[in-house]
Amino acid sequence: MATKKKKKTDWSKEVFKVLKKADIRQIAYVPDAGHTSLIKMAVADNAIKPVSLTSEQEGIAVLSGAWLGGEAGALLMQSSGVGNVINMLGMANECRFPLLMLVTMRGEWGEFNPWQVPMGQATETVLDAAGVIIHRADDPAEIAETVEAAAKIAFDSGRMVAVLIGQRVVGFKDWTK
Amino acid sequence: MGNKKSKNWHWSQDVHALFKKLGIEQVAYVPDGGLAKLINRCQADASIRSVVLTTEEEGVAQMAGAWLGGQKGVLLTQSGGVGNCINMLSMMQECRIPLLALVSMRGEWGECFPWQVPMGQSTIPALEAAKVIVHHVDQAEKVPETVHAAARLAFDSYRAVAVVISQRISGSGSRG
Amino acid sequence: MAISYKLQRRKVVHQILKERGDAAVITGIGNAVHDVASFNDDPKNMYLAGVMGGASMVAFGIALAQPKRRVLVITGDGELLAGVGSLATIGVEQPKNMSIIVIDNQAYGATGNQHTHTGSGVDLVGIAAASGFKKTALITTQAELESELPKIHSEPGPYFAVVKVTNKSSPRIDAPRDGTYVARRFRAAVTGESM
Amino acid sequence: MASRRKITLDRRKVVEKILKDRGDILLVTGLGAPTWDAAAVGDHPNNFYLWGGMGGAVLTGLGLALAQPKRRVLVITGDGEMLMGVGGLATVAVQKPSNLAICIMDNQRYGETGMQETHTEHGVDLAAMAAGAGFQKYSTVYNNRELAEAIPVLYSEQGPVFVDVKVTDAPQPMTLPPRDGPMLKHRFRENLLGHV
Repeated sequence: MATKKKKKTDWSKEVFKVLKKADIRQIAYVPDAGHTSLIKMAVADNAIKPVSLTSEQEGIAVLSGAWLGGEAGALLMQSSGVGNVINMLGMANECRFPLLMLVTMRGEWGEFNPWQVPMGQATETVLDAAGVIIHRADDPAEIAETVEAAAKIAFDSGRMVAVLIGQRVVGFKDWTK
Repeated sequence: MGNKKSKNWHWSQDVHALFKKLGIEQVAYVPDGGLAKLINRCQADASIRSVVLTTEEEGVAQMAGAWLGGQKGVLLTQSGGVGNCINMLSMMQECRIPLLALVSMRGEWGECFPWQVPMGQSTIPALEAAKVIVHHVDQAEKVPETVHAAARLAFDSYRAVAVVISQRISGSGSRG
Repeated sequence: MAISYKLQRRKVVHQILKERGDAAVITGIGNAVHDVASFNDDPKNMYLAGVMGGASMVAFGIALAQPKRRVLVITGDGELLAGVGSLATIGVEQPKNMSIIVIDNQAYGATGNQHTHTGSGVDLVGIAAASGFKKTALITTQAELESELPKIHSEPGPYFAVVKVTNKSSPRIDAPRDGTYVARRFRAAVTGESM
Repeated sequence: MASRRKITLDRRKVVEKILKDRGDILLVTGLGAPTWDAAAVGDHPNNFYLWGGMGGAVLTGLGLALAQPKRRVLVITGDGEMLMGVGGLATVAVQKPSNLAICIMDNQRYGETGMQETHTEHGVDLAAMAAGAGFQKYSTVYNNRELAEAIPVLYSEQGPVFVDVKVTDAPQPMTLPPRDGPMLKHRFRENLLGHV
C-alpha cells in the first residue's frame, strides 16, 4: 500500500497503457467522473474509436459487434449502469463473447448520496447472477494489473469480466465545498 | 378463489378480478406471450389504464409515480425484462415505494430458445440482489392467491415484490 | 462545434417555478435537483437523486394518478437520453396534464461536463415531435422562455421543451436526500392522505 | 407524424428483395421475425442473427461497422426491438458510421408475443425519430416503388442511413436459422477474418 500517495490520474494512465497493449480499438462509455481521464485519453487516441452511449446496455451490443468485426473493446461505466445491462449480458453469455467492463463503484465507500447505495450494494451480486467474472481493485496501485488480467481472461479465454474500481480509489467528493 | 376446476378456467381471470378488488388502476407492460391473457383482460377493462412501454424500466418508474400520485399499479414483464430494470429498482428500495410485478418466466422449464436461458437463470438472483421479494409459483391454481399475498406485502408493507410465474404454467418457448 | 447559449439554468428554472401554482415537480438526477431545490423545498417536489432515465416515467405515473394536477418534469439532456424511449410511450398515451422541460447544457454536468449527444446534432425536440408530442418548443432566449411559460403550465399536453443554457455551473443547493422522506411527503401533499 | 397510408408490403418479399443482391454485406438481424425473414431468404455465414438481446441489434451493427469500415453493414430489425433501444439511434448518429444502414420491418406489432400493437401503430414515427437523432438520410417506405428507391440507399448511400419499411402484419411461417450463439459467432468471424 506504499503507492497510495500517487495522484488519481496515475492509475488511469497505467490502465490506458494496458488497454493499448491489449489492442483495444473501441471504448464505449457513459461518462462518469471516475473515468474522466481514461475517456479523455481514449478520445485523443487515433487508434481508438470512442463511443459515447445514451445507456449502458448499448455498450454491450456495441462491443459484441466490435468483436464480431475483429476488434476488441472495453466498456467504461459507473456501478449504477450495471443495473441497465443485465438483459443484454444474456447475449454475450449465450454467444460467449469476450467482454471487458471497467466499473467505477458508487454507493459503498463514504457515499454521500443514499440513492446510490442500493445499486452499489447490488452490483457484485447482479453481475454474478449474470455470469460475469468479477475482479475488484481497491488500491490504485493494483488497478492496472487487475485490468491486464481481466483483459486476458476476456479476450484469451472468451469470458465476460468486470473490473470493479472501488469508490475508495475514486474518492468521495467533499460536498461542503 | 373459486371455480378453477372448470376446463376453461385460466389464472388470468382470477388475477384480473383480484386487481379490481385491490383497486389497481394502472397496468404497464411490454407485451409478452405468457401474460397475454391477463394483458387482454386489463386492456378490455375501462377502469384500468393499460400502458404499453418501450422497455420495462419505464414501467418501474411509472409504478413509482402511480403510488406517489395515490394510485396502485402492477408491472407485467417477461423475465428478460427484469434484466432491464435493475437500476430503476434501486429507487423502489431507496424510497421504499411499493411495487407489485408479475414476471413471466422464460429460459427455465422446457425452453427451446437457448438465448433465453442466461437471462432466465439470472432472473431470480438479479431480483433478489435488487432486494425485491420473490414469490415463485409453478402451478396455475396457485397464481391468484400468490398475487394476492404479494399485493398485500407490496402495498400494505411498502415492499417491492415480484410474483415469478413459471414457464411450466405458460408453456411459452416450447416451439421451435 | 457546439454553439454557446446565454440563458442561465438556475434563473430559467426559478422563473418556471415561480408560476407553478399547485403543480407537482419531478426532477431528474444531478443539476436539476439543485436548480429546483435552490428555489424552494416544496413538498410537491419529487427529487430523483438516482435512476438516470426515470424522471419522465415517474411523472407520467403521477400524471395518470393526478389528472387534475399539472405535472412538470425538470431534467437534464443526459438524463432524458438515458430513457428516451419514454417519450414514445408518453407520446402514445397523451397525458394532457404533463410537461417535460429539458435544461440542456449539452454536457453531463455531474460527472465532468463530457459532451452529450445534444452537442453533436441530436435534436430532442425533433425526437419528441416524432414520438407524438403535439406541443414542442426549443427555447434559446429570454423572450422565447417568456412566451412559452403559459404553455408550460397550462397548455393541454403532453408538452415538451428544450431550454438551451450555458454550461456554467451554479452553487450546489441540496434537496433532502432521504428518498423515503421525500416520497412520503410528496404523496401526502398531492393526495391529501396522511403519511 | 407519419401520415396514415395503406400498408400492403409483405415482409418476406421485402427482405428477399433487399437481400437478393447482397454482395459482401454483413447482416445483423434483430430478434424475432426479422431473423426468420433473413433465414427464409437463405442462411449465410455473413449473417449474425440476434435471438435475444432485445434492443441491441442496431448497436451490434454499430460496433461491427466501426470495426469493419470497408464493409457495408446492414441491420434488419423490427419496430418493437428498435423501440426498446431507441436511444441507440442518437449514439449511432453521433458516431456517423458511413457504412451502416438500418432497415426496420415495421409491422406495428410485437410479433413474437401475440401481435400486440407497438407505438408505431399509434403515431410514433421511427424515421422522424432517426432524423431527430441526427440521421441525415432517413425515409419511410410504403410501396414497391419507394422500396426500389430505398434499396440502393441501404447499399451505397453514405451512412448512417435509416429506412422504416411499413409491412403488413400477415403471419408468416417460422423459418429458423441456426440458434447456437457460439456457432453463429464463430462462423461469422471465421468467414470475415479467417480465424475465430
